[in-house]
Amino acid sequence: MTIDLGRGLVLRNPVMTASGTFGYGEEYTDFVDLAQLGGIIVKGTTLHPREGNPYPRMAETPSGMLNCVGLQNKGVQYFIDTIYPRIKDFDTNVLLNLSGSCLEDYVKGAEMVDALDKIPAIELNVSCPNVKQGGMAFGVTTTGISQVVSEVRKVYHKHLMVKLSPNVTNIAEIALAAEADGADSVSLINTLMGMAIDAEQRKPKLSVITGGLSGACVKPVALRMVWQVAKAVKIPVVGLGGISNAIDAVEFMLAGASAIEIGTANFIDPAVSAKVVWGINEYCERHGFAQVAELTGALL
Amino acid sequence: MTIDLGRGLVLRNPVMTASGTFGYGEEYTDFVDLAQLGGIIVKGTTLHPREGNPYPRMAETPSGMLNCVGLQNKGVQYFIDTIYPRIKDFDTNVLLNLSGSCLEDYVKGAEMVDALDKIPAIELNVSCPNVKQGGMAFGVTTTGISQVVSEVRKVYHKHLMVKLSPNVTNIAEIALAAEADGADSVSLINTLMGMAIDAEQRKPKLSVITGGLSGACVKPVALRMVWQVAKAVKIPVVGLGGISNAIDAVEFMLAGASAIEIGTANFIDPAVSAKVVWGINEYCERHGFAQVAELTGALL
Amino acid sequence: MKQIVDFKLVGKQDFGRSALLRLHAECALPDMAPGQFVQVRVDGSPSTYLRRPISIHDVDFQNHEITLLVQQIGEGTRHLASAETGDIINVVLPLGNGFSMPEKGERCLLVGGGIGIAPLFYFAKVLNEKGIRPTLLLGGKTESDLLRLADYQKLGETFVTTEDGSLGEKGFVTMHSVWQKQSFDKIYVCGPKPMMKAVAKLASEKSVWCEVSLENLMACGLGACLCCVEDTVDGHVCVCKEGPVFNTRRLKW
Amino acid sequence: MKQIVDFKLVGKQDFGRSALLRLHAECALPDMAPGQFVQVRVDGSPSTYLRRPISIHDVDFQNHEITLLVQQIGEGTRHLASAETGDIINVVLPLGNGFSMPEKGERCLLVGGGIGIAPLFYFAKVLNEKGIRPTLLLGGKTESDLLRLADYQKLGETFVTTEDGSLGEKGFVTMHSVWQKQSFDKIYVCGPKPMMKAVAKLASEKSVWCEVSLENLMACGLGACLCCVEDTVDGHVCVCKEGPVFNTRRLKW
Ligand SMILES: Cc1cc2nc3c(=O)[nH]c(=O)nc-3n(C[C@H](O)[C@H](O)[C@H](O)COP(=O)(O)OP(=O)(O)OC[C@H]3O[C@@H](n4cnc5c(N)ncnc54)[C@H](O)[C@@H]3O)c2cc1C
Ligand SMILES: Cc1cc2nc3c(=O)[nH]c(=O)nc-3n(C[C@H](O)[C@H](O)[C@H](O)COP(=O)(O)OP(=O)(O)OC[C@H]3O[C@@H](n4cnc5c(N)ncnc54)[C@H](O)[C@@H]3O)c2cc1C
Ligand SMILES: Cc1cc2nc3c(=O)[nH]c(=O)nc-3n(C[C@H](O)[C@H](O)[C@H](O)COP(=O)(O)O)c2cc1C
Ligand SMILES: Cc1cc2nc3c(=O)[nH]c(=O)nc-3n(C[C@H](O)[C@H](O)[C@H](O)COP(=O)(O)O)c2cc1C
Ligand code: FES
Ligand code: FES
Repeated sequence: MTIDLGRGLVLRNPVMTASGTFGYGEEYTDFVDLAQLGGIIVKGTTLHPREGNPYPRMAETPSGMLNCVGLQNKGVQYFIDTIYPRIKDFDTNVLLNLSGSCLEDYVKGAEMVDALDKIPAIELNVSCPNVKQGGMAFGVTTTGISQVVSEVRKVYHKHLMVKLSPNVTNIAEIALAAEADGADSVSLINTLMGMAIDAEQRKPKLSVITGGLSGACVKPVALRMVWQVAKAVKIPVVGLGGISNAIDAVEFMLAGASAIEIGTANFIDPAVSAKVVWGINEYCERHGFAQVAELTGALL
Repeated sequence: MTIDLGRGLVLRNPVMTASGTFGYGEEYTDFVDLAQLGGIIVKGTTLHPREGNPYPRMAETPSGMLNCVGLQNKGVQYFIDTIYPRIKDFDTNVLLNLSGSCLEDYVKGAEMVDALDKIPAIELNVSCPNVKQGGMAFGVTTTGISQVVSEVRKVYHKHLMVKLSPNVTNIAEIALAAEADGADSVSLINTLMGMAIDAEQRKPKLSVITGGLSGACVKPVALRMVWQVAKAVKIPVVGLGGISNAIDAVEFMLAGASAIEIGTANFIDPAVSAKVVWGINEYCERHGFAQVAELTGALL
Repeated sequence: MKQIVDFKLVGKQDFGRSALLRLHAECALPDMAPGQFVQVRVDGSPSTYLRRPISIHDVDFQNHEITLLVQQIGEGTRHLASAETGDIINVVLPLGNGFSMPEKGERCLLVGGGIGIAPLFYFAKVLNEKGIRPTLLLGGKTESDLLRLADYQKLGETFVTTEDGSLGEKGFVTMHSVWQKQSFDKIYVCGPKPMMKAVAKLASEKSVWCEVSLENLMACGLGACLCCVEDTVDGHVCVCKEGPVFNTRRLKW
Repeated sequence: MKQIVDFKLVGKQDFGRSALLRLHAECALPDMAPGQFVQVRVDGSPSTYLRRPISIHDVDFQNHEITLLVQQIGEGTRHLASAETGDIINVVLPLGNGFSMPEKGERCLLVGGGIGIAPLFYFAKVLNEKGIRPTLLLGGKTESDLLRLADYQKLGETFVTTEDGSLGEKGFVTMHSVWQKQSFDKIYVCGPKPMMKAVAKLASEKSVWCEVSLENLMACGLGACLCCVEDTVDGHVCVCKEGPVFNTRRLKW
């Protein structure tokens, strides 16, 4: 089932877990043997520690949820000192999701992560809708994305995956800019910006009013964007957004994804990621695909 | 419960039915007394007849559906000759949803509709994602929207409501452009562009691959956009997207909508529109609002 | 007049993959013609957001009952087939246009394939009431697909094909010997599209009038959304409103 | 070790707005401490997309059973409370950290408000097993809110307040006369946030050690999503992982 995403990032199978939904992997070891996964992408990390947004940070929506965690994390240095030693020997690819509020933070953070032997790739989060000076500013224009990708590229020598925002008019254009400026792959989608109101209280349900929508409800949008981006770029595309089972995962691969990530579904079934690995295998056998990689773009 | 949207468009109550989901109203008279509604917005109409896209045109999704009807309609002249006489005496506001593939078609269509006494308003559809040279091209840039709104404004003298596409980076910017160029109100959202794949057949579920997502699943995105636009513009905002009951409708009004439209929910409960009218009333009584219009923007 | 009715499930017969549901309403039912269908609300599950179109299998106006014959295809029909007596099932009905009524004396063949036999039951019953005894030709993959066969047989001479030969003649309905032995004035078909197309072709070769009942994917069921269209000589028309029954001459098959 | 377990509902007691659910598992249950909770999958309905956190009300390790006390608040708890014997209920457990165990001889007061009494039952039971007989102070709006009162009374001296005075002393738990008459070494509280804050304030005035069990909105329940945070002296911490039980000194109340 091996998937080679380029520049040294080789996955045992196409299934990874999405940043912000799988902690540092440790939270799920009772449910999933991490060695069965293609990779895990750890929490969104920023150069400096962040307390994130106030509570309440989530609201349930039809077939999905909103969150406004706001990148709570203890910063890159804490990650290196405290978390990295605990998780570096996981028998799977551990990717760091790197976020920032200014160009310098991205560059400095990427430089520090470059030195970590056991982190084969950064997923560059230029698409977080939940922080004011959040990366999303970079992720919604071609000039913004070019800037951050080209600067990070200069200091980061391993696999650079750029995570795209769906809150844009033309996502293929943004993906092309990332590709042109040195991304090794793109992952999409991050959350759709949404809002929820408690009509009885006449108040927004989230502390900062808007948040990011994820879960099954966003799947049709995510699938469309993966299809559009995969047609446009030559680098591998990692698909995510609402994947809840193996058939969903296969759909993303048929639409052009080389690998996939599972996010919110981990909350509903903490063992889902391993089940998706088995299910993709089963699908390949049933449909006569010798290699999982053959699924990519195999729409008839 | 009266709602005055300006330039002669006065609604008995804030509830309208969304274009493309309520036919010409006639399809629902067994279930709803149209006189109980603030208005109905009839099918997307274009200057020239359109056969629409091939079958299949719809796919169910988690808490929603995709459609790619593609503006099937018999053209403005047919509407004037055949349909208008049948529906002009409905005891409610009948709005025409006007679409086009080029500027001239919009202008010509609006001119013809201007002459129809009993049509108090056009909802200008610059946001249909399901036709190749569809209006969406106009709806996703400020220059596009300025062009079509200002040209139509020259020939159309009644209430001009502009229906916005959610498939954009910054919807407030588009709304501001529409306002600046003469829109009397904006309605949002049209469908989110999405896609569905049948993994077993390895084929897209829709004939033209992508389609428009609607239904409960899009509500969080729609609500956020209504909130953003209502903060930005001074003209009334008409909110829609996933409204399934009175509480949903109230949420849109609290977020800043002056009126609302009900779309896909009509398919699930053909009587839902009238129920929403009662439910909004009930909410107003329970919360001590003397006028429904007071709900608009009444977030605490 | 179309209505939204809360029915109570009062009787159920299981046939493995299919189930016969007898639904009772408090109030009198509106007129319903054979070939018309209903839209059933399944429940609030995310994958059954829309209603499901199901043919009217039988009606008992006196007792305010309709009967549906449902085959498990996906989540919605699975849910329906596993409803329990006493459950409330919300239904919009009646929808679409039924089969054209033949003239007295016309020889009618009703061809059903798989779950497509569902609307033919009520149709055959009404034909009998009108003094017309139809011939039935029912096909399935295997014996167990021929649901309620004894009941159909009461309504007219009934021929059967199965693909595996487990019952009746082996093969498809179009291969049945009745086509050689008898001739008909009107043919009515409901079943999988390839089967309907094959019968339509046969009918057209024999220059026999033929109606088919289509099962296009639907959202509203009311002619409002334009999702269920079939390509016809008049362009795209709504199967839910102008059909589901169409004369084959109108179709671009 | 955390597990995902399919339980079968084997016993149910209805208390109007609440229900007591007795759930049986095929396999032996993992260790569970009083104050820990479980995440229950409700069903595939769109408005119960996420699991629901529910306290462990009681455990019977020998018979592989847990008991949940569920109050109907919205769709999810309504669905749970209307589950029927034989239904399968999927549960992730055990989650979070329980109450700190007191030393022998310490005088413990367990304060519960509304459905917040749920975790105190298992806690009181374990305390009794350890030879500590706690005092219980349970509050409700009205008499019928005091569920299983006789069972609680068996586990320790039990005082009651109701807002309408229909049972015990009238008013809030913080107004009960026991506060004047007795003193305690440790206070444990679970209930609505305003009530917990009031008790915490009282405890702090009396300089008594106090733990509260929070019910922040949760998504994962595993410490992975950071949605359920409470503001503490150590910053935002996850209630599901570092709580739900917190010493009030740690909270920024
Ligand atoms: C007018 C009409 C009358 C019908 N009468 C009956 C009846 O009497 N009894 C009965 O059992 N069924 C009948 N059907 C078919 C029935 O509506 C579908 O089987 C049902 O909607 C499937 O829903 P589901 O949730 O079980 O499957 P889904 O999960 O919705 O679908 C499962 C799979 O089947 C495919 N599928 C579903 N419906 C159709 C369709 N109509 N055409 C082609 N592929 C489809 C889907 O694309 C999907 O791949 C009728 C359909 C129509 C339009
Ligand atoms: C650790 C923990 C233990 C719990 N133990 C129990 C228990 O033993 N028994 C029990 O009945 N309940 C318990 N709860 C509360 C229970 O989880 C909620 O009542 C339930 O999730 C509501 O789901 P619902 O679908 O019924 O309501 P929803 O439809 O989700 O919500 C209905 C309304 O209640 C509000 N609401 C829901 N949950 C909460 C909350 N936790 N805090 C504030 N407002 C809320 C919602 O915002 C909404 O306005 C516990 C919660 C936690 C976090
Ligand atoms: C609670 C939560 C926290 C998230 N945190 C991050 C994050 O830190 N960095 C990031 O790039 N994406 C984050 N995401 C987005 C997910 O990684 C993913 O892109 C999105 O949820 C869509 O996938 P899904 O529908 O499978 O969840 C978060 C999502 C959720 C639900
Ligand atoms: C089947 C279908 C057809 C539609 N046709 C039109 C149309 O012709 N013109 C238009 O402006 N919007 C059209 N829409 C979009 C709806 O009017 C509405 O903007 C959208 O569905 C979101 O609202 P909802 O979630 O309440 O359905 C259509 C939607 C559906 C589902
Ligand atoms: S299903 Fe909507 S028009 Fe036929
Ligand atoms: S609920 Fe996810 S961290 Fe607590």
